[in-house]
Amino acid sequence: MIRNICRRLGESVIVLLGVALMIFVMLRIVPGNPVATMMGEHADLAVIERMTAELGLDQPVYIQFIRYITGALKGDFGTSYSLGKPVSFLMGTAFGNTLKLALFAALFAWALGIACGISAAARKNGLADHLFMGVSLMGVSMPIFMVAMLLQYVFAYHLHWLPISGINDWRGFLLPAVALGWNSAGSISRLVRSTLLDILQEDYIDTARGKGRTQAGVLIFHAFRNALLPVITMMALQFSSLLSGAVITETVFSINGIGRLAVQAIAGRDIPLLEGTALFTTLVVILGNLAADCLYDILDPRIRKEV
Amino acid sequence: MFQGKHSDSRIQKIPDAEQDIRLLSQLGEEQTLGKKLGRMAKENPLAVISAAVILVLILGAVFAPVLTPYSYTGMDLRNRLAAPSAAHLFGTDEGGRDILTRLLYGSRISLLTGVVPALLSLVLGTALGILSGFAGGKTDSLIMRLADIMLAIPSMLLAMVIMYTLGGGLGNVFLTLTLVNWAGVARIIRSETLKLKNTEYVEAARVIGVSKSRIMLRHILPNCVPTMIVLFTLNIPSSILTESSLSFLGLGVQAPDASWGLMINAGRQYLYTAPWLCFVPGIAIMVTVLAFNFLGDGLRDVLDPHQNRE
Amino acid sequence: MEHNILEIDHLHVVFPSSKGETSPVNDVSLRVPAGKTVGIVGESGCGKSMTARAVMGLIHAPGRITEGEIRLCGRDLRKLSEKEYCSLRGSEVSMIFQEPMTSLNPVMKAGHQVEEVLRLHTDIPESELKQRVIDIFRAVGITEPEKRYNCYPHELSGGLRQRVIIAMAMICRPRLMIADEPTTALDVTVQAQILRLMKDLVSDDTGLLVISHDLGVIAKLCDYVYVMYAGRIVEESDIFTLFDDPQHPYTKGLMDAVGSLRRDAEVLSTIPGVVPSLAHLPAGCSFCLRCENGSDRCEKELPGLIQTGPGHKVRCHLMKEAGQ
Amino acid sequence: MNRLLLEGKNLSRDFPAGHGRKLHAVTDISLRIYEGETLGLVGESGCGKSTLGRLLIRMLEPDSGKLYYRGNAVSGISEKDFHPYRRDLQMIFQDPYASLNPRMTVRDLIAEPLEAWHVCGSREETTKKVLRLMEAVGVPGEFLMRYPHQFSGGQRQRIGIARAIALDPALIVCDEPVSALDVSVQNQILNLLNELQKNRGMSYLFISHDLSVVHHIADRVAVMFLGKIMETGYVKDIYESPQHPYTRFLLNAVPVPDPHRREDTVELLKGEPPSPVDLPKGCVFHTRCPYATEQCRNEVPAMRPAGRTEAACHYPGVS
Repeated sequence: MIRNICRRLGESVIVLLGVALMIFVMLRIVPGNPVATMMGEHADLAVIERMTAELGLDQPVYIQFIRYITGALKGDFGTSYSLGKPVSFLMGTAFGNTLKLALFAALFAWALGIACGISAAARKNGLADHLFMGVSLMGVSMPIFMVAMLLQYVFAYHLHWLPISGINDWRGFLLPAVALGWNSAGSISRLVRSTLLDILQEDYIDTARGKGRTQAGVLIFHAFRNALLPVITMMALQFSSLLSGAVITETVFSINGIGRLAVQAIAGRDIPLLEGTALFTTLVVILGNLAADCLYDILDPRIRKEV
Repeated sequence: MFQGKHSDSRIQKIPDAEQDIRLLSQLGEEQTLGKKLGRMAKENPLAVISAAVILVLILGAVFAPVLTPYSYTGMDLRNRLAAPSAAHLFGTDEGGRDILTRLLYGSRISLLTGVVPALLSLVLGTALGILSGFAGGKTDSLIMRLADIMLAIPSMLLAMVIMYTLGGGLGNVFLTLTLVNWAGVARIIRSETLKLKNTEYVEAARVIGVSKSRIMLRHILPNCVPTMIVLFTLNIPSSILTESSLSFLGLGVQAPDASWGLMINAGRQYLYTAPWLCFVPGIAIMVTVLAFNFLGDGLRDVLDPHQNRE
Repeated sequence: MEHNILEIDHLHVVFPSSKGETSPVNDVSLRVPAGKTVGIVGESGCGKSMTARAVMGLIHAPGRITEGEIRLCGRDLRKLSEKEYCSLRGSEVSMIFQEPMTSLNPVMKAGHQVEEVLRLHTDIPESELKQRVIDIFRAVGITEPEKRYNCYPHELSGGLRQRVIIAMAMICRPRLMIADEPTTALDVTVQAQILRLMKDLVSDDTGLLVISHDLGVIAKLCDYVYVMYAGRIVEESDIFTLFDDPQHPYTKGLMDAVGSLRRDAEVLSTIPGVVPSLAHLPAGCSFCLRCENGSDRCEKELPGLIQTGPGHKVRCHLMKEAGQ
Repeated sequence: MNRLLLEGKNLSRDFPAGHGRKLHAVTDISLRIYEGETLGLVGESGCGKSTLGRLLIRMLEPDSGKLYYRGNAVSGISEKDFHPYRRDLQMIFQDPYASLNPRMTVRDLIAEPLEAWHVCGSREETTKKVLRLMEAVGVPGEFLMRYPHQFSGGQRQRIGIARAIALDPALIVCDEPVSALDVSVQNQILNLLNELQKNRGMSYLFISHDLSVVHHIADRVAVMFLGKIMETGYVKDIYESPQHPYTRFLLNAVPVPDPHRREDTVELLKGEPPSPVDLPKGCVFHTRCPYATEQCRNEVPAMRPAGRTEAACHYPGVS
C-alpha cells in the first residue's frame, strides 16, 4: 500500500508539472505584450520595456518557466499586475474563504446526496425514488449561477432570512454553500443509487438475505459498505467541480475567494494572478484525489492486505 | 434410442429457453440498436418526452424568424423592462427587446455550443481513446498523461484560461469546450477498448488471423458505439452549462451573438426589478439540459453494457 | 412415523415479461421428509433454482409466486409477514449458494459474516460468539479456524469459502437446508471433499434439499429425487429406482447421455433439439417435441403425474398406456 | 505412430501478479501433438492448461522455450513470419456467449476467416462456402443472416466450430468447448467434433476439467497440476492404471452417477492446490501428496516412463 501511495505521489507531481507547463505556455502565447496591455494605450514605450525586463518577460519562455517553477516551490507566484501585491499573499487570504465555502458545500452535498441516494435505492421505482431522482437530475441540470440567483432572490431579497452577499458570519455561507453543493448533491445521489442497485444484484446480497437480514439491514450493513468505494472516488472528483463552481458562486455572492480572484485576474489581464490561482486550485484538486485514493485503499480489504 | 439426431431440422426451430431465462433474470440480452431504443421508449416515457422537447427546441431555433413578429436586435426604449404580457409573453429586456424572440434566437447559439463541442470532443476523444487502448505502451501513456493533465484542472478554470488565451467568440467557445471535454471521452473509450480487447471474440478474431486495423474497425469501434451515443448525449448538456457559465462571466460568446448565458449576464443587474430577465433564459437552460440528461440517462439504461442489469 | 420438514404443493412462479408471462416453476409439489436428503435435478433453466428461491422467499422482482403452498414443519410460509420470514431465514431454513467466489461480502471478515447469523437469531452473549464461530469452522473442516476467522473472503480459496458458507447455513441448526448447486463452481478434488462433508449435514429431525444438474452429485447425496424439465416435475422416485429404472423419456435421455459418456460409446447419446422456450411451451407435454414417441395427444394434452410403482411417479402419457 | 505435428519444448510463462510478484502459469513444459490425434489436457482450474493451449499456437508468447511446427522452429520468429502458420493453428473457445461478436451476423462471422485469408474470389463464393460450413456443423442455412443472440449455447458453439474449421487447420485447440453446455447438448457437440475429425483428419488439443469428457474424446491425455505436466499416456492406460498419485486422486474424486456405488471408500486428497504465485519447492504436488518424502520436497521430479505411462514422480505407482 505504501508503494501504491508513493507511485501515485510521483504521478501527481508529474501531472502538476504538466499542468503548470500547459497553463504557463498558454498564457504566454496570448498575442501582444502583457505589460503594454496592462499599462494601457498611453504608456511610455521605454517604461514598458523596463517593466518587461524587470518581470523577466524578455527571456526565452523555458527560462521564464524554470524561474516560475523555482519561485512557486518557494511559495512565490510573482506579483499581481493589477493589484500590485504578491500573488501568494492574495491567494492566502482568499483561499481560506474558498476552502470554507467548498467544505460547507461538500458537507451539504455529501449528506444530502447519500441520504437521497439510499432512500431512492431502498425502493426502486417507488415514490421516493422518482421524487429524489427528479430533484437530483434538476440539481445536475441547473447552472450554478441560476441556483445562486434564485436563492438570493427568494431567501435574501424576498424573505430577508439571510444576507444577500458577504460572509460575515455562518449565515452568510448558507446560501452560497447550498447553491454550490446542490449540483454535487445531485451527482452523488445518482451515483449512490445506481451503485447500490448494482450491488443489490450481487450474490452476497442474497446470502445476507438468506441469513435473515431485513431489506433495510441488507442495504445498510452490506450494500452501503460496498457502495462507499466508488462513492468516495466520486466525492473527490466532485471536489474538483466544487472548486469550478466556486468561481461562479463567489462572483454571485461577492465572496473574496480564489475563484473571484481568477475572474478579477481575467478582467485585469493579470497573468501572474490567473496563473497562480489556476495552479493553486489544481494543486488542491490533486491533493484531494490523492487523499481519496488513500482512503479507498484503506477501506478496500482487497487492496489493503496485499503488501 | 436418442442417438445422433442432432441434425434433425425440426429441432432447430424450437425457440430457445436459455434466452428466456436470461431475459427473466434481467440479464442484458444482446439486442439490436433499434430494439433497444424501442424498449427505452416503452419503459421510459420521460426519455421520449425529453426527445420531443429537444425536437421542439431545434424547430424553434430553426424557425425563429417565422415564429416571432419582433426583431431580435430592434430596440424599443418606451417598452423597457416590461413584465410578461400578451404582447411580450416573457416580457422585454433593458433595451425593450422581446425576450421570447431573444430566447429563440439565443437557442441557436446555445444548442450549437452544446452539440458542436460534444461532437468534436467525441470524435477526438474516441480516436485517441481507441488508439491509446489498442496500441498500449508509450502511445498509451503519452495520451493518458495528457488526459490526466486536462482532467486535473477544474474545468471552469481550464475553460477560463483557454478562453483568455483564445479570446471570446463563438468559434473559440467551440474549441475551448472541445479541449475541456475530450479527455473524459478518451478515458472512457480507452477503458472500453481495453475491455473489448480482452473479450473472447477479439481473441477469436486474432486466432483467425484478422489484421489489427480490421479488428479495431470491425470489432472494437462498433461495440463502442452505444457508449459513444451515451457520452455524446451527456456531453451536450455539460457543454451548454459550461458555456452559459462562461458567458455569465462575460468570457463566452460576444454580442451581438446572444446565448442564454449572455442574456442572464446582461439581466443580472435587474434581478430585483425585472427578475424575468434572468429567470426566463435560466429556465430555458434548465429545461434543455434536463431534456438532454433524461434522454442520455434513458439511452444509458438500455445501451450501456455495464448498466444493463437494471 | 416419519414427518415432512418441507411440503410444497402446486407451486407456481410467474415472471411477467414483454412477451407475456412465463412460468419457470409450474405446478411443482414436493416433500422433504425428516432425516432425508432430497434432490432436484435438471438442466439449466428448468426452474430448479427458482423452486429453491421460492422456499427462501428470495425470488427477485418482477417474479412472484402466484399459487401454491409452501409449508415448513407445518407452517405456511406464504402467509408470513416479511418480518416473520426474516426471523425464519437463517434460523429455520437456510441456503448454501452456488458461487462461493461471489456469495460472501468482500469487505467483511469471514468470521464476522458467520457471526452475523448468530447475532440476528440468538441471544448468545457477545463474549461467546467468536468461540461458537470457531467451533463451527472446525466442524466444517476449516483448518486453522482462528486464523480464518479474521480473513477476508478474497484471502480464502474457493473450497474454504464454500465451507464458510456451509458454516453460515448450519450454525443455527435450521430444520431445512437448501443447497443450490453447492459444488458446481469447485474443482473435482475439492468437490469430493465438500460432498463428503454434506453427507453428514442431515440429522434425524432436519432435511436437506439439494439442487444440481450433475447426476453424479445427486447419486452421491440424495435419498429421493425429483426430475424437473421446463418448469415441471416430470419424474420423482427414490434414488435407486430412478437410476435403475428411469421411466420418463427425458430422464432416460439424460441417463443415457451421461451413461454413454462413461461407457465411452463410439457415438454419444444425445437428446435431440433444445429445451423449448418457456414463453412458447406446447399445451401438452413440454418434452413432446424432443420425444421419439411423441404423439398428437402428447402435444395437446398435458399428462398428469402417474404412479408407476411405490413412490415412483412419472408425467407421461405413455405411462398410462403402460399401466392400463 | 503418426507424424509429429507440433512440439513445445520447455515452455514457461509467468504473469505479473501485482506488487512485483509473478504467477507461474506454465513452468518448463514439453509436449508433443501428432497428426490426426486428440490430445486431452486435463487439470483443475488455475493449473495453467488454457495458458499452455494458447502458448502452443502462439496466441501468447512464452517467456522461454521453443515451438516446432512440422519440424520448423516457429517460436522466436516475428509475428509476420509466423502469420502463414496461423491458418493451420485454430481455436475453439469456452464461452459460446462471449466468443462471437454480438454485432455480426452468422454469415459475417463464418466468412471472417475466409475473407481474412482471401480464400474465395467473390462475395457469392464466400457465402456459398459459408453455407457449406454451416451444413457441416449442423446449423441450418436459413439462419445465415441471424445474430448470435438468436441462438442457443449449443448452436453458438457450432458457429464457433465452423469458424475454426473454415481454413482447414491442422490443429484446433479446444479450450473447454463444452463446459458451458448442458449434458445433452454437450454430447451433441462432442459427436460433432468426432465426426469432423474423422472427415477432415485434423488434430485436437482438447482442454477440459471434465475427466469423463476427456476420456471419451482423447487418444492421449496429459494431466496438469500447477503449471506442470504430472503424467501423460494413452487414455486407456491413464484411466486404468494411473502412475502419478495426483492422477489417481483426481480420478477417484469424480462422483459416480450410480447410487449403488456412493459409499465413501476411497481416500480423498486433502487441502487445496497451493497458489501459483508461491510455488512449492521440489515437486509442486508434495504439499497435498500423502506419500511425499524429503526427496519430493527438494527435488523436482523429471518426466520418465512409469508403468504404461510417463509420470513426473519420484515414486510412480505408489499407493
